[in-house]
Amino acid sequence: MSDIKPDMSVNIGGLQMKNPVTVASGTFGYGPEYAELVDLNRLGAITVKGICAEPHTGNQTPRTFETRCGMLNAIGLPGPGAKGFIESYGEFLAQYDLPVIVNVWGKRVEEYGRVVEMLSDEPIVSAFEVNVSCPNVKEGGSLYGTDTKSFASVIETVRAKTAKPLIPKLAPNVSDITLFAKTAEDCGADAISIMNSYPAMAINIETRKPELANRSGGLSGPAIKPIAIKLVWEAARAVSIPVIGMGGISCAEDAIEFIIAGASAVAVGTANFTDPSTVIRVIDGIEAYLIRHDIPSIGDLCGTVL
Amino acid sequence: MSDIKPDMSVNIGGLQMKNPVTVASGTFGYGPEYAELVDLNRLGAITVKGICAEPHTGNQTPRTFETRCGMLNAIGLPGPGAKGFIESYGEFLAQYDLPVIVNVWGKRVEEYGRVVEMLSDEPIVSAFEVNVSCPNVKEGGSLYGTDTKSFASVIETVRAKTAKPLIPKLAPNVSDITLFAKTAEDCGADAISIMNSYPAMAINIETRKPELANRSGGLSGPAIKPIAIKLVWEAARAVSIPVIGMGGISCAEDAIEFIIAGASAVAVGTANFTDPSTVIRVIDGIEAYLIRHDIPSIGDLCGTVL
Amino acid sequence: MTGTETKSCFFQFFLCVKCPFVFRGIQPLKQEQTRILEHRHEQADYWVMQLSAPGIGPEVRPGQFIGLQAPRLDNAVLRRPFSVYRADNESVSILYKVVGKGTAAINRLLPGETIDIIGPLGNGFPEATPGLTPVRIGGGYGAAALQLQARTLQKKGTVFFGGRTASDILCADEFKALGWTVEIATEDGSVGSRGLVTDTFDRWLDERSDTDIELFACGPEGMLRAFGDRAVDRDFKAWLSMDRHMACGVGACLTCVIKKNDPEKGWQWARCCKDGPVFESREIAWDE
Amino acid sequence: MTGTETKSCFFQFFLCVKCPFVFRGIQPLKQEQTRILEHRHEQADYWVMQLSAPGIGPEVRPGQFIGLQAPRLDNAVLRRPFSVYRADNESVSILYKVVGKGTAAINRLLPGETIDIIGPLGNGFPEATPGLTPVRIGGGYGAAALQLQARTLQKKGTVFFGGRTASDILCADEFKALGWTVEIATEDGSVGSRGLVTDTFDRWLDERSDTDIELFACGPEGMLRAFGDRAVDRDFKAWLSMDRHMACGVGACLTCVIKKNDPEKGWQWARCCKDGPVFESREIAWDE
Ligand SMILES: Cc1cc2nc3c(=O)[nH]c(=O)nc-3n(C[C@H](O)[C@H](O)[C@H](O)COP(=O)(O)OP(=O)(O)OC[C@H]3O[C@@H](n4cnc5c(N)ncnc54)[C@H](O)[C@@H]3O)c2cc1C
Ligand SMILES: Cc1cc2nc3c(=O)[nH]c(=O)nc-3n(C[C@H](O)[C@H](O)[C@H](O)COP(=O)(O)OP(=O)(O)OC[C@H]3O[C@@H](n4cnc5c(N)ncnc54)[C@H](O)[C@@H]3O)c2cc1C
Ligand SMILES: Cc1cc2nc3c(=O)[nH]c(=O)nc-3n(C[C@H](O)[C@H](O)[C@H](O)COP(=O)(O)O)c2cc1C
Ligand SMILES: Cc1cc2nc3c(=O)[nH]c(=O)nc-3n(C[C@H](O)[C@H](O)[C@H](O)COP(=O)(O)O)c2cc1C
Ligand code: FES
Ligand code: FES
Repeated sequence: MSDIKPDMSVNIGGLQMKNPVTVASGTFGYGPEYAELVDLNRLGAITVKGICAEPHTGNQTPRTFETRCGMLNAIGLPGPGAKGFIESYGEFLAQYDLPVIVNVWGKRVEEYGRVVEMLSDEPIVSAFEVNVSCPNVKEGGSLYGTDTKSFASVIETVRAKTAKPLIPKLAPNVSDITLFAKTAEDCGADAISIMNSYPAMAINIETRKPELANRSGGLSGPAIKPIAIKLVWEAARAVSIPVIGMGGISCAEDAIEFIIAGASAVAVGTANFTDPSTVIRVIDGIEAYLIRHDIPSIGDLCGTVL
Repeated sequence: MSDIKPDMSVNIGGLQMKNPVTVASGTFGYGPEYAELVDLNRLGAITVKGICAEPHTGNQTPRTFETRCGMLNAIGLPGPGAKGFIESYGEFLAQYDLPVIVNVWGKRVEEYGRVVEMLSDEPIVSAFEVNVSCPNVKEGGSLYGTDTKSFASVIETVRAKTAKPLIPKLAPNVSDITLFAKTAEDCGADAISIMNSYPAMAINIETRKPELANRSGGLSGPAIKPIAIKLVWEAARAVSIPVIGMGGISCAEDAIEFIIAGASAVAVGTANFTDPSTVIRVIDGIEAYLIRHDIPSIGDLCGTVL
Repeated sequence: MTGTETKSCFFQFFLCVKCPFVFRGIQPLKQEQTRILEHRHEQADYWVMQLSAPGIGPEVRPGQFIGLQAPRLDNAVLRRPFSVYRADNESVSILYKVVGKGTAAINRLLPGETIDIIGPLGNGFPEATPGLTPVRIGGGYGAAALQLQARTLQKKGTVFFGGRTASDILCADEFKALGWTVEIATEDGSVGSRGLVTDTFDRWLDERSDTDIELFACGPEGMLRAFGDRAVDRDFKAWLSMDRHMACGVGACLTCVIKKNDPEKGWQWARCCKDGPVFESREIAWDE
Repeated sequence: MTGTETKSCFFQFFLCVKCPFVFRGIQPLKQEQTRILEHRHEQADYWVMQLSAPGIGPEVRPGQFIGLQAPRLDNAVLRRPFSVYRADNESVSILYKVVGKGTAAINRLLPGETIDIIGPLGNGFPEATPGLTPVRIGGGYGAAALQLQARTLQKKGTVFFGGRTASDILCADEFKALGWTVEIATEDGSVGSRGLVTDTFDRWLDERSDTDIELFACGPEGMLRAFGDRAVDRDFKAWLSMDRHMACGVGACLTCVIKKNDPEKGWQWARCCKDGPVFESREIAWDE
């Protein structure tokens, strides 16, 4: 065991983070929501709820449903739009020592380009996570994430609009994740993030109605962690850009498992709802693990699975 | 509430079952293993562990690992081969009033043909479930399940070898399950079963070794149920052949959810390990539900999601 | 939101942005490890649980709620929201009904065991308007939030309870002890008058010379809506505490949204957990 | 398998086919809802739990185990295997160590609560051979199965316990009470002689004029293997109770397989749960 503090900082394709832990888009709002419970200055970065160019209302309710060791969501990407986001949250977020990863989406390829264009010059925006994998909007979303051609056209379009770090968020429901990881790399992405929630469904057997107004939704939480670990492991070996891993992380041990599998950084999602202190416990727990195992820097742990 | 017993019988593409409940291949052995705990005559059918033409040793250990609300397995399809199966279990199974669904697999297309050919005339064999989706054997398995051309060639090959009900078991890790469901129907399959365990992985963070000798395995159990429900729902609407639904069923309510989603029959897998009485509770619970809701026959419930 | 307006915005998202405590005054949200001090049966499926909570207890305003993590329920990922039934400098209590797996797990806990809670959540009820006659409408566990609010008032009023049967009527004695008039209606007539609480209320209102009343209600949505309609028809204010499925409880996930009337767009979403759970009846765009 | 051979087969799969009870005699497997009769601390992380089990208790043979479903652990799908430590007409007991989430959940249970078990599982130890001196080797919870077996014997023998430290040595007093000679070795010397139990055993064996002994062992794999090697070298029989991760416990899932020597193929798999857990040392094809 060493006395020196390990180096927790990571650089995710140009995005400098003081530690490898962010929050998963859509589970932490835009910043203020958890600010009274979580010291935002401790986070490696914040990833905000998905934003598209214009304001969007999202799906009808019910929007979430708890399953065994997981939950379904079909929020449907409501949001204030690019302009509304900056107006409403820009000043708030600027108060913190906190890189902001903006999760963006669009209904058509051009809309992806538009939202990135609108936000690229905003000083508060540190990086873009490109959501091509939302299972809950009929338009685009899921197609862009499961067809390499459409996927490439989205990434190329947004790449042309910004020099900031670009992080496509891959869809999990594909037979071969490495194809999408490589396509992202080839189209100039700086990193990739894996995974979005998995297309899923629950039906109330008394009413025979789906539990979500949108009928189906995305499964997240501890239930899916072993799926996410496998995807991260495969993708990380296929490309040389860094991977942000997520899916069911609820403690430091889970995060470390992702890092050993090949993730350079991780995101805490559903577990914020279970326990808002998760993200801080994950940061502290990773550091304690590095100290206990005499690992000088988090980078030395990444991808070390035997 | 009605006094008459509801009709629980189903016909799965020619396979007549007295109730819609079978067990998932690989979780119930070949029959004798649970025979002291479960009255085999109560089951709608038994689905035995995957068999290929020749004896096979399977993977090294550890072969399973428990995850949150689920488990990983990478058994690797060990088995006695077609001849060994009949020699060892034929007489035992013949004692019961129990249709036998034989789960078959091969490393190459011809091997699928061979095992079906070897078993097709055996009176004990009632139907074939064709496993094109085992995540745990390097050869074939996963490719046949995720590529419609290879998938079609397997189904056509086995179709030519038998007139008995043929039930391809689809892989879950595809972007569009309906393509595979339709291909199965087009190639003459009598039914389909959904889903096999989902490719997944777990890593021990102290040893940095994968928890399974095979590195990755298949995720099963309650964790995956919402994924399975969605796949069954989509596939059942796309084809007119019946669907056997499975994935995380651990009580009658789970089974009823699958049936409402579109499954004509269901299989209990991992839950046999949790509680060997599950399959009997599921049968009794479905019947009680039909009585409570005054539904004369199980077929009237199938696919009734609103 | 409950009455205060800053500027119109998309989803009321940035109301709390410049100063996160604008609606909370000085009371920030806290996460607290509490110990069960008391856990007792109230009636039928209803139980009362008191938790040590020196951090949260003193900050609670009536109508606020807490997000409780059901211990031992290892397959649950979501907290359960419960209105605060009692609060003091050292503790908070909830009055809850066992309805599913989370409340069943909570029900198995014994004094001395620990529970993780976050709170106080939501805006709670607005200050009662001086000069108006306080009226309270409660159904089921809705009584919990109402009686906490009644305790803070000097003025006494009338509380109407409605339910299917006697065991759905809670806190009647507590209101009586506070000096309130209690009117009860049950569908099966097992306690109070037989019929709907709206009928009892309508008769009561018809007998009054004025409608200088202010109504606070907490109960099933059908009941809230019926009273909301009366508030519009008869021209008084009705503050309704709305119940929505929640995931985060703090405004982050957009699960619990409710349609609010909007002059421009017809309606817009508000978050029940953060912008509510209490809304004035006119704010709510009821579903068709 | 333990000694009896019917015909050679793939994986020994169909041994029990024609008559499922061939190895069990008249004792079928049962699933039983048991009640905790007693739950007491033994030492360090070890606990003893007695369960009402009139169905399973009378059927148990030493060396068999039960599959226990940890109640309240709602995210677990697998039962946990435990050797039977005591059995009578009304109950079975286990002696267990808290090592992870399942055993921690079991540990929180109180007398009166119910547990679902299946059993008896596995073949247990074979009958002791008359004329041979009984020797028992135990490490950690391995002592549980051994002492149950010792209770069934008229003949007294010598038991060797090994472990890292004093708290790993269990059941020594029980063996003494049965009239056995007890030899203890701990790595830290906190009880018995300091060092490895194999050394103590080797010294003991060297002092004997003959090797007319029969050895039954239950403990960590390294220990079992060391004694298995000695059995081959010094030409006596050693029945080793093997520990493997298990899922079904009944032979259905093929999780728990272990390599057995096979004259034709070099080795073949046997299922630790159904064909074992006890194997004679010569049957086992140890990994390189
Ligand atoms: C602001 C607010 C305050 C509340 N205050 C109280 C209170 O003081 N006392 C009390 O007993 N209950 C209160 N509830 C309801 C309580 O949160 C639910 O009864 C509880 O979450 C159910 O959990 P469960 O796991 O037992 O039920 P589940 O097994 O999850 O579901 C059982 C049933 O409860 C319904 N349900 C599940 N979650 C909710 C939810 N968030 N809101 C309403 N119904 C739900 C389900 O639709 C289902 O019919 C309040 C809810 C809200 C939103
Ligand atoms: C035939 C047999 C008899 C046994 N008899 C006893 C007994 O009498 N007393 C006793 O205390 N224990 C006994 N065990 C071991 C016991 O089953 C495990 O300690 C228990 O399953 C661990 O559960 P857990 O959830 O607490 O651990 P987990 O959280 O699952 O894991 C904690 C640690 O235990 C290990 N472990 C998990 N499952 C097993 C397993 N099946 N076998 C061995 N190690 C495992 C893991 O690798 C890990 O290191 C026996 C095991 C077998 C196979
Ligand atoms: C309520 C909710 C809302 C989400 N919204 C978004 C979103 O707007 N954009 C996005 O890319 N992912 C979204 N996700 C997916 C998460 O960012 C994350 O990829 C997924 O939940 C898996 O991580 P977890 O298991 O830790 O939650 C959302 C997830 C949840 C549960
Ligand atoms: C231990 C184990 C072994 C399995 N073996 C097979 C197999 O041989 N052939 C097959 O098609 N599926 C096999 N499966 C998959 C199951 O049949 C089933 O599709 C899957 O487990 C999902 O159902 P469940 O969640 O109810 O377990 C196996 C699953 C488990 C857990
Ligand atoms: S519950 Fe998450 S926004 Fe209200
Ligand atoms: S644990 Fe299933 S075969 Fe042994």
